[in-house]
Amino acid sequence: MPEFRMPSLGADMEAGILVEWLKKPGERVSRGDVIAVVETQKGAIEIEVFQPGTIERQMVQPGQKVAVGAPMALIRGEGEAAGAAPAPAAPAAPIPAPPAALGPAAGRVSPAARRRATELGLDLAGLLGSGPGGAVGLADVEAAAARRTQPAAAMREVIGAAMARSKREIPHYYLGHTVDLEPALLWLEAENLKRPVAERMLYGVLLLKAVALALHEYPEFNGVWSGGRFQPSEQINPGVAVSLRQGGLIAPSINGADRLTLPQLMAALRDLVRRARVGGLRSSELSDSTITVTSLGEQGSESVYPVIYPPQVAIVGFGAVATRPWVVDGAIAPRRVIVSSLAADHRVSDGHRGARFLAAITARLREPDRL
Amino acid sequence: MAPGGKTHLDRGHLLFLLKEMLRIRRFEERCAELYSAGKIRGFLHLYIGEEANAVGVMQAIGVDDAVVSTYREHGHALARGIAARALMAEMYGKVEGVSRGRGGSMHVFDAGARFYGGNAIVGGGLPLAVGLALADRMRGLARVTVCIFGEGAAAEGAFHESLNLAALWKLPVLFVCENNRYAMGTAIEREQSQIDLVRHAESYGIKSEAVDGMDVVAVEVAARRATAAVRDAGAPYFLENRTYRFRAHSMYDPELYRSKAEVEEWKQRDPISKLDAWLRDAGFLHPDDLRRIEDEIAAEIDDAAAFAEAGRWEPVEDLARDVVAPPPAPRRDAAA
Amino acid sequence: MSATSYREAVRAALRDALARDPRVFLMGEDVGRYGGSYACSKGLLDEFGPERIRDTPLSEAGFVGAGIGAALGGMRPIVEIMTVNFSLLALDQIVNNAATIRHMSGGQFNIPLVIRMATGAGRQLAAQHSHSFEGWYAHVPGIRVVAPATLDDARGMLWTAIEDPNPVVIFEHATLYNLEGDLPEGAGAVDIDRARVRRAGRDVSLIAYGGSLHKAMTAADRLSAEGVEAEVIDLRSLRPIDDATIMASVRKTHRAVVVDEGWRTGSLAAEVSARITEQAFYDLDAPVARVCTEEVPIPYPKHLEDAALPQPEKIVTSTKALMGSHA
Amino acid sequence: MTDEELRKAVLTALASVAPELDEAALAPGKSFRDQLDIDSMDFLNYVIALHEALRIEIPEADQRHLTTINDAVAYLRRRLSQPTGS
Repeated sequence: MPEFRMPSLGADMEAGILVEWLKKPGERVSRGDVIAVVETQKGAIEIEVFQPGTIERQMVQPGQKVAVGAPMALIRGEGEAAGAAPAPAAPAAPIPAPPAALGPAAGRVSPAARRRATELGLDLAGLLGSGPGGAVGLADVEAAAARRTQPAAAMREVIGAAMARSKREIPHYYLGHTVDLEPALLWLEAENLKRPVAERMLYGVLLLKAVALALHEYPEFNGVWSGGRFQPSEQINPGVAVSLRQGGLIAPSINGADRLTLPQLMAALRDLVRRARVGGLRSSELSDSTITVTSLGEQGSESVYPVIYPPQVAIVGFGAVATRPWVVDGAIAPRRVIVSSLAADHRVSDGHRGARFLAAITARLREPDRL
Repeated sequence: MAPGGKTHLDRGHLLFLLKEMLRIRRFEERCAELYSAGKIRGFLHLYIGEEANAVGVMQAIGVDDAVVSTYREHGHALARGIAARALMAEMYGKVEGVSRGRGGSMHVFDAGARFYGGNAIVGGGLPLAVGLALADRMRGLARVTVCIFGEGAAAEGAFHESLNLAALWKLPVLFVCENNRYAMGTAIEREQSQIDLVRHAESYGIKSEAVDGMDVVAVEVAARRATAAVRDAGAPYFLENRTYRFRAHSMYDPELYRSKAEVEEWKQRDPISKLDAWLRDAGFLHPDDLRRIEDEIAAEIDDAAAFAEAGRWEPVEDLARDVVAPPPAPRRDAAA
Repeated sequence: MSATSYREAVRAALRDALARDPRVFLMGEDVGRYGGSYACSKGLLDEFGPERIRDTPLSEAGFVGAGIGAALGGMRPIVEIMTVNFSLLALDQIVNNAATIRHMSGGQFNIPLVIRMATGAGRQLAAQHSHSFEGWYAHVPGIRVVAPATLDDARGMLWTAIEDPNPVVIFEHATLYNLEGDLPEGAGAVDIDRARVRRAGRDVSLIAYGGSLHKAMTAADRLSAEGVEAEVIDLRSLRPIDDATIMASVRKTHRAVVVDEGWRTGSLAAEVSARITEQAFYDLDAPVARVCTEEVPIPYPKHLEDAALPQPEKIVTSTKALMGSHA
Repeated sequence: MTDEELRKAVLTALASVAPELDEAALAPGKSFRDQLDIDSMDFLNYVIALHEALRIEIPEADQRHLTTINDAVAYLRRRLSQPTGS
């Protein structure tokens, strides 16, 4: 009988703490159903099941810390007989011990930490310990409390770990390209005039769509480095770097962005940004990205030199829209331009292909009505 | 009667000695009864048979002198003048006891009587006596410290250390070894290579003599001689009082270590019977006198028992009282 | 201020006490002609004479008991036992007499006696001359036990102890006699009740006394270099133990390492640790750690003796283990 | 609607994108885009929130009138006093 296992929700995730089950034993689940909520360093994340069937038995209880890959539930497939699992006494079976890999101190909390958590009304279940032997200590509680009001602290650790790994392992190369955005912006302004306020679009959507479409021609930038080799992705799932109000950033993906219309993409982006900022992202949205798009133009930076988010192999950046003298049809004219940039993994591609990929994005932006 | 000096064997004094010994005997007999009734608990070491020693020795010292005794000290305390009431209340463990009930039978202390225990570690009192005498010497006080212990103590290191110190420093200590022949259940022949204990003391250069501890007059005479010598020479003196206890080491023991015949033989030398007979023979004691003495003693002991019975128990809240004395005055803080 | 040593501070305290109170006298083995086994009383015989600087035979039970008797008799004796190792021969007098007489006499008699003794290991004196039995004495109600670890305390604790109506046992760690430093000209009596914060810190409380204090201070310096700020508490008084100072520190740092030259089992460190768990459990962020002497009679070779005793490195290691991933 | 009610509406719309907003610390005459680190997505959501709360259409060209509390109150007062264009 297939097991539902703790998914890996990020390259640096080792374990998660089950917050709650959203499906009960006996309930039918379809592929993509949210089955549980798991607390990670990034926050509470809904995790999906990819195995259609009926939940036969839950193997971990809320509050328990579960290592990535450890079984969490048994799911009886279609047509599979109930009770096929070799566990007739399952309901009476004791709660399985946490995986040994978590060490003897897993679940231990110092007295001071326990008291402080009570004072702060903090749930200890979600905490990872940094005290002696991995016990949860006062500092862990204080940090968690600070994260609650300022999630940046934990996220900073996660970002730091991922970026350090990226810089350590991925041989980056960088390219930049200035794009005449005037046609696209004019088209967008005209379009927005026709649209009620709730349906207006931001130019970022055009950029995102242009990247997604360009990837059709340059698949070596869309996929993940895994098992010592590049694994291209059929789906085009650009992750969108969203800065969080309290600091930090998260890059949830918009799956199949190349197949969405601009209004659909805008709606998806709005929804994603909102959920990223209030919490409530789905696990697949954090782990499915095949490339990342980042834009720092709002802050006025002209160009971005981004760092690839492993295990992806490329990231496209956009700077600020700036009005510059530009030669149009042999004459100098003021035009709104934007600098696009690419950081890509040299193990997978070369600058030559990278430059052509950027040029393809530029070409798409010249014809906004075809986006 | 004045301390030290000669013994005046007039009728009044002899009747007094008799009465003192009888007081101790009757007091302890009552103690045994009260112990059996559960009123007195803990260890109770009776002095019955040895009364001549306490009574005789106490005649030789004055109120300024000090007494350091052992856990078999009821006789010493009574003969020293500690009230039967306060002593009995101590046996009961009542607040009115001479040691506020904190000591019980084995730990009678009385500042007014300069009575320094009631020391229940065999040999433990000897160094204290040396120190008390040292203090007197350093303070220029012409006082004697009487240190009473049993022959069992003579096997302890503290005995030898103390005799050596007292002799070395010429301290005014009268060591009185009440040799009742048994260190608990071990006969002196089985625990001493030299059973003539006087010779131990003499080896330290201490003037020493043995005396019949079953004869109150002999003890008094010897004790007066000894204290006079201590005062004159400013040096210790050692008396070995050869005596016998008629009862068990503590309240009850099977007495496997000695024969009934031996006990009976010693009882023939009961110091009270002996003095009683002598006084009758001499025409000093009329049967009415003895009845009157017994009546007075019985009344005193009844009164003591009633007093103890009516006494108060220390409130448990005062448990930690008198563990340490409060410091004298606020101290300067080192950090200041 | 003037430069002096721990030994000289002890001597100054003795001289001061002898000069101030005619009831005070010093008694012990080789305190007079020899000048004291650790030379603390050197010169005092000439100054105060043989009555008040009194050499004794090797009779620990005898002269300690005599000290108790003299205290009962109105004097203020200072009894020097050469070392804690020999104090075992006087243990009966200290425990059964000095500690009990006030209580079992119903408060009638005080024993204003001071007993001084050298303690501790660290000088390759092997198993019979390297004991640390401070904890044994601190176990006993009815006596006070102090451990001067600094020049100030060596100078100032004695007079306060003499004024105290109770028996006070002063432990002088033998490795401290050569400790040098400055002492204010007017240095005098100090309290013998309270612990003292010798170094302030926020991350962990190192609780030590006597000779171990200096090891704890060294460890604190090393920890500081690694970013861990240790607070060092000098217990000073081993009975009574100043709970308030200890708990205030632990409530601040949330971690404690107790350093004690006694053996771990049944040690004074065990007592301090137990008090912390009794009184500050909910403030603890890590288990209380102890750095004690290994459970072995102290061996003669230096490397083995060093290995047996608490050392700054061991204190550092134990402390870092408590810090988890914060150190 | 009174100016105070309008001000409340603006702040409520703003709080929907910047929940940590501290009214006291906000300068009413200065652009809150910088003060609150509002990006274009936030701003769009803020405008949509105003639109939904007050049921008025806000042309894109008018969005520049909504970047300070004072401007926004003035703009909305104007807009609400006109007959709606829709």
